[in-house]
Amino acid sequence: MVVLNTFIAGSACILFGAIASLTLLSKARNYSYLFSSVGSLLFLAAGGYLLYAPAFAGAAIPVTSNFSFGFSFDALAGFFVVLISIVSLFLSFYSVGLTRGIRHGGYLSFFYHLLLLSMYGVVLSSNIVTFLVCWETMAVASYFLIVFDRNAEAAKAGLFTVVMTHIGTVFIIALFLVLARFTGSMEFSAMRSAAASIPSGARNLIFIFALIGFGTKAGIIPLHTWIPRAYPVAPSNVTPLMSGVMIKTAVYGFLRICLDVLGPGPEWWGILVIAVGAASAVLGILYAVMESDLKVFLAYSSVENVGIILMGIGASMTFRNSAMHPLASFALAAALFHALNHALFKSLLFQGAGSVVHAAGTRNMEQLGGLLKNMPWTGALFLAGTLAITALPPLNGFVSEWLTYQALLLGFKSSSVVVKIVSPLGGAALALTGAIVAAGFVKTFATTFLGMPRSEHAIDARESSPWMIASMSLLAFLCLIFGVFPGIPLMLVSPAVFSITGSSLDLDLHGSMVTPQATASLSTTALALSLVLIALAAILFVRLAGGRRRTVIADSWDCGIPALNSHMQYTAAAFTKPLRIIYKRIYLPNRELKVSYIVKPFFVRSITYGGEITPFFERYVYEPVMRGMHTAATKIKLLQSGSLQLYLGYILITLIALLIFGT
Amino acid sequence: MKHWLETYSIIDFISVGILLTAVTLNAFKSIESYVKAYTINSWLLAGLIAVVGVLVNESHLYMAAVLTVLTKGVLIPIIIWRIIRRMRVAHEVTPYISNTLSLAISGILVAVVYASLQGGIFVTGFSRDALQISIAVILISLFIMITRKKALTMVMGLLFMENGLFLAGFSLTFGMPTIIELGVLFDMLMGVIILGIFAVQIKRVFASADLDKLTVLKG
Amino acid sequence: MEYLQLFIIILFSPLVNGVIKKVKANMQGRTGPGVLQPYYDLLRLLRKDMVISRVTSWIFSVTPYVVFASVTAAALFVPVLTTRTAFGVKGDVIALIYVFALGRFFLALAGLDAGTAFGGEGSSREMTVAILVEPMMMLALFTAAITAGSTNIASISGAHRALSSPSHLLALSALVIAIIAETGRVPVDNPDTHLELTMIHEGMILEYSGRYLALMEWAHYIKQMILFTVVVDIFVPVGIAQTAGFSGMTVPAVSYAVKMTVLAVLMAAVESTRAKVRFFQLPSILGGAFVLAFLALVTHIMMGK
Amino acid sequence: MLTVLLIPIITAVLCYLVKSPRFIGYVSLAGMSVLVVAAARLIAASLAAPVYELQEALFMDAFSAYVMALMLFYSFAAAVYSISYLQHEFETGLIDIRGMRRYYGLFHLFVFTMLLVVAANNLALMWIGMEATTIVSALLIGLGFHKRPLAVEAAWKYIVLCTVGITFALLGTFITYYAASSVVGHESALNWTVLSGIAAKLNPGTMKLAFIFMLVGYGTKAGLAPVHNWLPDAQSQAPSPISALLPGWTAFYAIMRFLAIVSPSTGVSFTGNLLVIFGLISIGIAAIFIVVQDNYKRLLSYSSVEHMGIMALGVGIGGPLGFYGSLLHMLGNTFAKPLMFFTSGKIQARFGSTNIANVTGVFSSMPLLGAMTFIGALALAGSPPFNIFISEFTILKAAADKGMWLVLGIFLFFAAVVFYGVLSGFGKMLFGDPGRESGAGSLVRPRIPVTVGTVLGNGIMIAMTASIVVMGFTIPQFIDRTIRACIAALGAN
Repeated sequence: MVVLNTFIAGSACILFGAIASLTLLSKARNYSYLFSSVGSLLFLAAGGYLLYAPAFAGAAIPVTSNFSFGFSFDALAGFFVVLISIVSLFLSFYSVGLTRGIRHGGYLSFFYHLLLLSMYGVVLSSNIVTFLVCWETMAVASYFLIVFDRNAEAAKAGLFTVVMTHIGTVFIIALFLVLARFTGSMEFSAMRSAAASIPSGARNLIFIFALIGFGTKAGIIPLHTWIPRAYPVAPSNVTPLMSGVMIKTAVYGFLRICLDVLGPGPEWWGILVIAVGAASAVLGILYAVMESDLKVFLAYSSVENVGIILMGIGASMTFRNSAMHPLASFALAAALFHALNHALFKSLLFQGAGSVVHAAGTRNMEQLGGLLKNMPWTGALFLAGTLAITALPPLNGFVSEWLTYQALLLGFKSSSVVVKIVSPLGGAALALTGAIVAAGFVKTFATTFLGMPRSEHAIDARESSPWMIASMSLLAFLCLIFGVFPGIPLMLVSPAVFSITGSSLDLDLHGSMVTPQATASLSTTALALSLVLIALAAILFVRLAGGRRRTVIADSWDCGIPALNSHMQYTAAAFTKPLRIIYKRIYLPNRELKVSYIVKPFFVRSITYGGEITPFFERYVYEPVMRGMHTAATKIKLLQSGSLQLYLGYILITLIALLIFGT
Repeated sequence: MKHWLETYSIIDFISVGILLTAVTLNAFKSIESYVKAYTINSWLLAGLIAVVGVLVNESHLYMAAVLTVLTKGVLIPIIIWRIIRRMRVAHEVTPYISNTLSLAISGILVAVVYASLQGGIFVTGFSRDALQISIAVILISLFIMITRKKALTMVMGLLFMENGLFLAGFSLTFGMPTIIELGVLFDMLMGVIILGIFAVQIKRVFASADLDKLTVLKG
Repeated sequence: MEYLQLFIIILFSPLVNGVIKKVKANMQGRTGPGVLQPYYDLLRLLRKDMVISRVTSWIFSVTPYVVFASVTAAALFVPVLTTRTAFGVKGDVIALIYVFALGRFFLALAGLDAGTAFGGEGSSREMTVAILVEPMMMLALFTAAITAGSTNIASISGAHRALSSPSHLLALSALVIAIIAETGRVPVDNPDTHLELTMIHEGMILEYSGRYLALMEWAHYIKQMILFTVVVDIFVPVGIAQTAGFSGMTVPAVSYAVKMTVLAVLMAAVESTRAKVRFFQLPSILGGAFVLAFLALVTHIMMGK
Repeated sequence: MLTVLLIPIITAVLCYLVKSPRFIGYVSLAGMSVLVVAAARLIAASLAAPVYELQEALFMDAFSAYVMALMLFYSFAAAVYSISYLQHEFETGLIDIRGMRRYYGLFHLFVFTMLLVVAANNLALMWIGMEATTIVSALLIGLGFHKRPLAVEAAWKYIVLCTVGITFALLGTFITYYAASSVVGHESALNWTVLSGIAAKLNPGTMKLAFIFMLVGYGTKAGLAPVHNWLPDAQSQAPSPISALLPGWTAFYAIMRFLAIVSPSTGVSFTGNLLVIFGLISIGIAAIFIVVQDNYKRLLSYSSVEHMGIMALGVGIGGPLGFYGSLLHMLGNTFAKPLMFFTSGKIQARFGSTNIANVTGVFSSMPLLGAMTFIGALALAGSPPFNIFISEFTILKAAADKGMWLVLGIFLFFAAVVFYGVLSGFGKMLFGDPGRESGAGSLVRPRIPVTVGTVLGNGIMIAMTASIVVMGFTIPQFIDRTIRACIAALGAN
């Protein structure tokens, strides 16, 4: 079994990396990441092979006589292995550059490797115990990584994250147990064959629990609250892994349980998933756009992208319910493709953001600006990521979002009126999302990289190391390739889709993509080519028609006030002010204006403006629950009042109760 | 003699006596009267053991009776007296609730025990009520411990509980193998001594024998 | 013929704008410049020197080309006279909107690149308007697409002839409002003003001059014409040819010219009879349009056509 | 078996005779090592076949062997850890040589009493051992009265509550004896070996009564809520090595033994339901107190209550899977809980406080200790990939297989609450800014002199941590076999 051995060799490489991170000289610890790059390469090769090889299971390693660890290898797992590997491959280069000379670098590298290995474990596990162990290892490793910066904010964020995701895990455990009870097995493969025997109530319960459990990890609204806390404080070489890959393992889990094991479900499953996806996409990006923290912004944007992925999955579920399998395959392909794309461009963006934070020492965009001059490469590559995530043609994000639109639109083929109305509305939500994403990324890129530097931080920033630029360049290159030649990524997607729906992906790729039943066609290759040619033609035309002309470099137009400075620039907060006003029902903004006068009311000394939006779910859902819990617990604490007599009383009462009810 | 004992169900009489001495604790106000009641209670218990010995004709029970008298009837009361003197405590036992209520609840406890042990339990031996009475004694002693403030009343309550326990042990099963009985007795003696030591320590460390002060550890 | 469609749009788009301006002037009782004035303007700008702010980066210089290329590329898959498209470029309404978004994205970046408040203001408002318009436009187009069973513009125009149902009327109304907003016309934006506090599109291109400005303006004309074309393609596809080649193009050409003129007059009428509204009243207008589009969809599904 | 029981007594005497504060710890360790070696053979023998001694007064089968092995493990670990712990106490003047002699003497007596409990065949003998553990450990808790008044309070509550509890257990024993003697006569009617043979013939009504008293009695000693109240006080005030030995497995061992005798006559559902109820109450109460706990030692002891509850729950759910889970849980706790008390002892020594708010940044100032503490905390919180998760999952699976969804839901809910509570407590201590909030002196790494004692102490802690991690992935074959042998011995197949 060459494949199996490749997997083992890959895992061994990553393990070596973990060991090396603790044993290498502290100056050379950043090179321990190279182990993970070799490991990722091996995993990439083996994962790619899995896509086109028959599924097989590895040997089970007994934990106790009741459970065993086991790994199984099929196309769905293969796809996610490839997804993880691509990101981690490049990320390991990035990490080499980023973590040079960093304090506690060994610790960082160790848990990085552990996180990576556990993610591979999750997607390859063949039974529920293995899955849970890998799943929680992943959570624990990410906890250690989040608290890497030794400060109270990180500690809080770490705790919040690990608790939130653990609550999700509790739901996963519950659904696994229900599954195991009714199928009589703990192996996913056996569960799949026995899935028909599960009563419908239990099926619904499993579905809901899966949505909550995996949704917590994926960050669907309103279970997303940990994401904007955890990502910003995690080290910059970890955030890409968490955002690009870790939340995809949640998507994997959901697919494995709800689509693979359970199979087709009632209509409302798909509709609910579309609705949840749409809500996550719109609200996620609405919250993102208000952020002036570079990493928090990207974190919320992950929430949004998970929403888009879920919309595709939901569409696939509705099609499967009405036995329209080719359409189900198509919608699922859109979702998986978007998952892959998101992994690419989001890790590119987080790497770029990491480089900026590394160079400038602040995450606050309001203190950045003009970085494109100091960090030309990082800036250009960040722009590439920005274009991809904004789904602008001809990059990869556009293709997968286009497919998602088509998948949603194909909902009109459904026989159900609800699906017919919900699907196009999902499409409208996607359009809304796309427009807000554009606004958000214009704001972020422009505030960070364009205009004048807003603080010393931005003035002093310097270009990142070649390792980091190399990693980002490769990712940006892939974003472009996957967009211009979508046939390549779809080759990775289609076997995974087939393994779930059992119906091959009906997507004509000759010359242009044609959706099932020829409802639409798109050729990004030709589009890209024509964009380039037209631009060239325009340059040529302008030269010919205008002749050679002078270009004068001067100050920006300043309305006659001399010395335009960086304080007069449009800020990120100002940029999104219209949205804050338009969507005030959602943001519930608080506005604070302090004016101090020299001579009231004519001469103003200073104006301080503070505006913040209300984090709705935290304020009105999480905090009351937590407060209630603490209040109740504090009241119950009186039971242990310190009085020995009271304790003796408990014994007496217990005994009497047992005597009365027990005998 | 055996016949006489059986005819007049002397065991029942003695066990009811034990119950009554336990119930009277509810009415007593001073720690000295507790010790006195305990002494009577222990002698009654020893008597009961002796009676059982006669009935089943087991010689080791006589020894058990003698041991009981020696430890519970003589040794422990002496130890307690000494502790009382060393601690120089106020003699009131300062209950949390009034004596009347205390008595009433004790009555309820006895009723609960009788009610819950009605069905299902097949009682043989010389007394139909020995088990019920012993459980009642144990619960009443526990109740005394709960409602009195002083450290020493705790010790007294525990001692009464043990007597109730022995009542059950001897009236139901006519005692255990001697070595076991010795072990149990020894253990209990040790326990009481150590409790006494702690009671003295509490008085010394907290400058009070009231258990109200011992509520620092909580939550 | 299909190869020529691109050039029809590129070449005639300034003319459409000229017509609108002329009609508007007439309606307002002015003589106004000639319909060819936009061509003169472009030519004049191309021949001027440029002044570029020292704050700007390469984004500023790239943007005019990106904007021009993106809108022009869209012209490749929009049927003008015939439903055949050139060079194998395939795209649909969704691609169209996203290709436009590419241009808008760079435009907004360029607006912020010079570090002035006006550019930022323009970018901010432009993106906000896009947020309000895009879902509504998408929903309106979906209604048409569902009727035709396709999102390809050519298929939609091939599938049905003229306004055939109430849902289409609703969708059309929504789409017209969307186009007013997209092309930056009253009541959403005023293309003729440079008053700081009200401008949107002009704010973003405030720093541009010379050939860059020429490209920007031209791109804007092209975008406007493409949007007009899409409307007539989808809702009044009368006279459009289904074949390639030059034979039989007279009818399509004439009908197209008529349709363009009518739309231009309509635009001018709207602009002349409406006042520009306050920016924060836009959500209610565009929200109303969204409701129209939604009604269109529901009507379509409920009525089955 | 008698030799094994004698060794700790001899060690206790030897320790009491040693006058040097430097060597006394090693004498104790030597005695402990001899004990472990001697007991290892006994344990191996009893795993193969039941061993009897002293006219069947002493008896060991697989289950006793298993529990004895676990007890020896944590006692050994505590003996090792005590060396450095007491050295530190001695150097800081918290204890004198008299106190040390008393400590080690009592420590080994404590070990003896624990071993007596598992080696006894006779119920009453076992009870004697149990009462003796209470007395000895109360003295260990209250050691050094003058300097620690709170220890007196804790010891007092401990001894009163446990004595009361254990009195009920004796009543239960009497009732059992009564029920058995009516079947087999008075001879040897108190021996496990006899009782388990006639278990099905006993009067169910009587046995129900016996079980109730037994459960309340030994439940008090084991720390099952709602009669657990002594445990947080005692464990937070006792010296750390002693906290690690409390409440130990003695009482739970007794409950398991009784279960095997009672359930054949009363039916599994009676005993099972009672244990499930006790288990759930324990888990729930512990979870609530963990969430609002501001003292980390108390937090740990509530975690003990929780884990006792989980074990009771597993046994209550029953079936081979439930028993397996509980027994495995016992093993997991044998490593995790003492480890946590050891590390928190070190943290306490360093920060001089058991208040969570006064401790911060442990991970930065003491990385190794921080790592071990956190692994222990995660294990106690029931998180994979650590050993306790495996056993908890086994119990959950047992519940699911029996369709006990309500039980499952309550357990999962409170387990999540516990997870939150434990991690929020220890997260605050371990991570975050070192030094800034913890007052003077903590920024500087304390100069702890490296002695043999500290090396040994750290060594045993590392070994325990390693076991926690390794057994999160695989349980060694022999342990698996042993547990299954235990299940067979308890008749739960």
